[in-house]
Amino acid sequence: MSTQIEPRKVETELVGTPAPNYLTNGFGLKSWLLTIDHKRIAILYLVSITAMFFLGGLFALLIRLELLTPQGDLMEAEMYNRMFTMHGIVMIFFFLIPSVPAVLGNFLVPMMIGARDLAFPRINLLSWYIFVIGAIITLSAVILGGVDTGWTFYAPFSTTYSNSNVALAAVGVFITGFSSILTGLNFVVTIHKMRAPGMTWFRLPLFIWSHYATSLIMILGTPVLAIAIVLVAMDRLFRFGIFDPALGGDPLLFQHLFWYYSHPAVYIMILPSMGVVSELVTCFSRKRIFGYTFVAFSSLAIAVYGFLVWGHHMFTSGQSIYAGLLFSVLSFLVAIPSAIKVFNWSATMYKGSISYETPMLYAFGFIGLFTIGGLTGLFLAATSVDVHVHDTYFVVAHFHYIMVGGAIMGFLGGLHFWWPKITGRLFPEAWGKFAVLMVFAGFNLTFFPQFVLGYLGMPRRYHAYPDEYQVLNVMSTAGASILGVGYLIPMVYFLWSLRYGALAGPNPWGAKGLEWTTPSPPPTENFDETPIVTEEAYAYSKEEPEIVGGKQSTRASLR
Amino acid sequence: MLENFPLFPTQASTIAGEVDLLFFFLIAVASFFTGLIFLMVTVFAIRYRRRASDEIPKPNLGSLRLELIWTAIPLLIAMTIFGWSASLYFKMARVPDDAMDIYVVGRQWMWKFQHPEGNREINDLHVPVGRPVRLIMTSEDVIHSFYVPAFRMKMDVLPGRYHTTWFEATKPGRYHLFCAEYCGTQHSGMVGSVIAMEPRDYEAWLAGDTSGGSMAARGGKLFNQLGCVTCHVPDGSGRCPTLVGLFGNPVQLITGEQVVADEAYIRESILQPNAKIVSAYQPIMPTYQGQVSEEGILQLIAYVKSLAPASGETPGTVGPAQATPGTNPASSSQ
Amino acid sequence: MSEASSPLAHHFDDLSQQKEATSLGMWTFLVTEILFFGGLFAGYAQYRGAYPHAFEAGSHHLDIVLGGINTVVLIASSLTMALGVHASQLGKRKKTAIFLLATVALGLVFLGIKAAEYTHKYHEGLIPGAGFALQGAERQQMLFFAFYFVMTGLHAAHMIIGVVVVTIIAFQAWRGRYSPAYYGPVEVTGLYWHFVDIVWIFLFPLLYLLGRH
Amino acid sequence: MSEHVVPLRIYYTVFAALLFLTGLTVFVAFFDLGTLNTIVALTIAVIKATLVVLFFMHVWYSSKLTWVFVGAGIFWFLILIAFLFGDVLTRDWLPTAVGWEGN
Repeated sequence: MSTQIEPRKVETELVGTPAPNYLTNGFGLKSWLLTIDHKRIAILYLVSITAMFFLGGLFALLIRLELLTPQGDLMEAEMYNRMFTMHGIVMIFFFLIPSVPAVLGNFLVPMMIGARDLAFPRINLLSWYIFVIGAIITLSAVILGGVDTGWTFYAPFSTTYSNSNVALAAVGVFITGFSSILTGLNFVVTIHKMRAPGMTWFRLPLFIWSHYATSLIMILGTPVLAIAIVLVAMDRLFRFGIFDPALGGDPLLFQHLFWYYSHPAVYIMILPSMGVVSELVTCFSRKRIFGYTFVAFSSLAIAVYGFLVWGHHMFTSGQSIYAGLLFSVLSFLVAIPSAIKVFNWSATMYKGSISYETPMLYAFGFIGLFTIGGLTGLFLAATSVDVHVHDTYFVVAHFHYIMVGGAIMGFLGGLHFWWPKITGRLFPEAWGKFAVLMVFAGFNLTFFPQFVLGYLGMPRRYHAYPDEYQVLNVMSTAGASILGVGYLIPMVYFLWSLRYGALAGPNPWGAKGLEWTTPSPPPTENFDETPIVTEEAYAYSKEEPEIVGGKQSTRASLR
Repeated sequence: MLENFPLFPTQASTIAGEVDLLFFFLIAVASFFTGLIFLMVTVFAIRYRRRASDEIPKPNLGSLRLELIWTAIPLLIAMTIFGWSASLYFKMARVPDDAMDIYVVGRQWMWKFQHPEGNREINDLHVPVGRPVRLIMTSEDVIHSFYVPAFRMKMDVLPGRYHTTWFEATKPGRYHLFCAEYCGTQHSGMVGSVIAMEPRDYEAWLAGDTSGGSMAARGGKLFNQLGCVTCHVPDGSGRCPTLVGLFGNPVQLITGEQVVADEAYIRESILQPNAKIVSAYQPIMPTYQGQVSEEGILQLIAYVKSLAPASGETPGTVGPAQATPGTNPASSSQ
Repeated sequence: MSEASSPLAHHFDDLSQQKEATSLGMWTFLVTEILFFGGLFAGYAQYRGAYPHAFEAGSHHLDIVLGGINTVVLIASSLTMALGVHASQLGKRKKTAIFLLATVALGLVFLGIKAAEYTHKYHEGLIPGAGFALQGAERQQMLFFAFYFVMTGLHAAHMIIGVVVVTIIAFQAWRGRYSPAYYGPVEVTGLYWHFVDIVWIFLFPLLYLLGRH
Repeated sequence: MSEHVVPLRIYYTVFAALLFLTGLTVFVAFFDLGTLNTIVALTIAVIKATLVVLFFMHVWYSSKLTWVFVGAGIFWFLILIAFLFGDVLTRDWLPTAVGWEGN
């Protein structure tokens, strides 16, 4: 199936003048803003989501500073409400959802499966432009006075009672949703139709499996959020009264439509990072993943089950008791695939040869913090405990453990792991390790006290609180400042490494995977000729695999 | 800052202890698995650290037995937690029948309470210890959420609907009342307290200020003021169905359906009269949307409740007595 | 999807891979459209179940004849689009363009009738919002009209996009851009058009045929 | 989708069937069948939609993958409907206290 492309002459690599690669293939603004090369689009995304991450982080720091004192005297209530709303919107829609898929996914999905580019390169660029337009519109809502409905836009507050620019923010989020849809569409078609010869489904790296599952969620979930946002905008701009209780409108309909997308959205945020961690754990243990098919199918299971559980966000909202119990039992089931993944990662390290480079430290951090995040999810799935802890800081701590402890740790681990491939430069290892420890310490100091605050009953989104909660809030704010600095350090040494970093060879970590067979940074069309895949993923050793834990796995052909 | 620094909420209601028990079980499960994973990762990371830079470990294959083990055990634990939490949840949802009613109206940034005896309070709610209290709650504008951490209970308060929840205080004292669903600028200001008192003190407090008479009395005044009495004549001779003995009993509609006349039915009939029309009657009732406040509707409902038939014979409105199988005779509201 | 010169895009191995990818891409997009409209249908179904009386009264205000004509117009446009794709498969350049232009014409007829209905509703004051004519107990019909305008409005928006795209494809077919080996864009536009027709196939009975007895 | 060229007569028969079904659904709407009206209207609409999908959109002749994609779209829509109505229809069922007989 692969036509022969005449092999390019590779000039001898003179020191200082790198072989022609995708970064040197055209300079100037036009070559970046009109590129259809998936690698350059990945870098465009990297720049834009980093900017959004630090903006969201700024809002977070302001919130934490406000909560230092019980009376909440740093800013007025309106300002605080706008702060946490924008923190939510910017962090979720403009950082967490695009981060791993749009940066690492865009860069690596074609390379890992041996393709020259995504199926629809121009739609890929369109997806970035839609992201930027959505960001501009949403941020213009901030400049014009902000939006104070929380990132959840609950009706009837968002439709009738809020007097902030909800419609503008709604349009911004609506547009950004399509950027995520188009990315998902691109990945699904690419993974189905453009795998290199020999790259069967069970030889795919687990990074690809997790991005395939993420793309399913992006495609099947995002449209329902889009329509929910359209209905809010209609209600607000034209008084259609769809969610107007006086007419008989049902605010719970909005919550159903909203959470139908927004719960699977948390799996959009965590699944790609799980893919990254699978790559990191296998590379730095120099071993094949333990139970490949189980880890691969658990990604799909999370994507599918993820759509059956959204009601656990509405246990106390007046949703029927019987529907609540149904969502509760399904929410317990959705925790099982995550548990399988964590156990398999740990088992991969068994009898491995583990090295502690920075990406692996991020993987350790991910496994630890994601486990705590996942297990506290069981508290929220149990209806009777959720009645007490719903909408309190217990929930805030839970989802930050998964988002910040899981998704961002995974993103940073992946960024460090593939940075040499993306830029051809190595980052300073010592600073990298220091940053991980700082992030880990700052994170735990910020969010663990919030579990205690939550069970004590401090509600979310409060800018003033009773005095007895102050000590825990002060600890959390202290942690937030350490976390903030911890995130700045990688930004600094990544930029530094662009100029002064050591030149990275094609495979600085000795990892397996088609992307490591190309020079770094890779040429524009990735491979001189389409690679033929003969072995399964992460085949670090050629010896016969021994059997672990007795009975031979039924999938003997797993080899 | 350090003198009042609790780490665990007080237990002041009957179900608080049971919820905390399930909470501790969950903490035990969570810390066990976190410890297990932490131990596994640390031990493997140290024991199998890379000794030589070109060291390639012997590969090992996945094992179905292990996979089944760490699927079945988490599943088993998850289902036990679910069973326990579901039974407790039913107990929280089922209102004991000897509960006393209190009507709650949430509006942007205050809680308004009405006791059937007539007492009206804002943000502070006096309740007796040792008696189940049923809260019938609605909102005048956006979604709020009635949350008392010490009682481990929380229920959202939706505009246009009645939500029912209950608690039974066990320890006298003053407990925080929060609004837990974001409701606008002063969301964090919409706080109050629930004051649990010994029954004797509660009775004394109750007798204190019944200025305007009981809710049913006020409802009766409103019933006349709004002109309802012209059609809803007690002996059924008016152009509209009589309301005597209506509450809690089934009503036959022109569509052939049958519904139970609970608070929600009465409220809907006041605000959207054409939604459910009683059989053998014309849809001539005007809407009172905007002419009567939420408190007014609650007072009218209390009045209708008080119109129980004097001798307890079958109620005036036509319609078979037993409830249709489909809809449970809903206790007091949706 | 490809440069003007050779139809094969640089990153595809051959034309059949490109064709399959294009079709799969459009089908994935149509899945997002199913769920986009699905959210609306779910809301409509809940409210109709809760307020059947108000929805039937609202439906009586709609003109069933115009709705019926529109349904027939759209089904006919689906036929002409299918024949257009058929013609492009056989490489008949002129026939493809003619059929596609027929589809565009029928689409414009549909939009014309829709515009007439909307202006009629405007004069009757049935546009939901501040100017909604019905008051008192009848006001609940505003929910029906809210869903009517959002659903048919969204459908009309998709029609407009469809008309524009089909016109472009018809023009390119006229210039001989497509051949039996490369007719992906024609077929993909056909898939989109048929989907928009299917949405109307569901909208017509759900909005126009309520309580007509 | 496929290289398969669909014979014209199939298009015309499907077109005729769609017109007939449209007429049928309008005709049936004028009879009072109670809740059956909605069911009949929806069944006819589903039949019409299936005809368009299978023949006009060539799904009948295309790969299993396309069937899976179409099926997934419909199934996820049904998930939304099922769980939404799972809540809406049972929202009024409260576990009544034992021995409830009016206030």
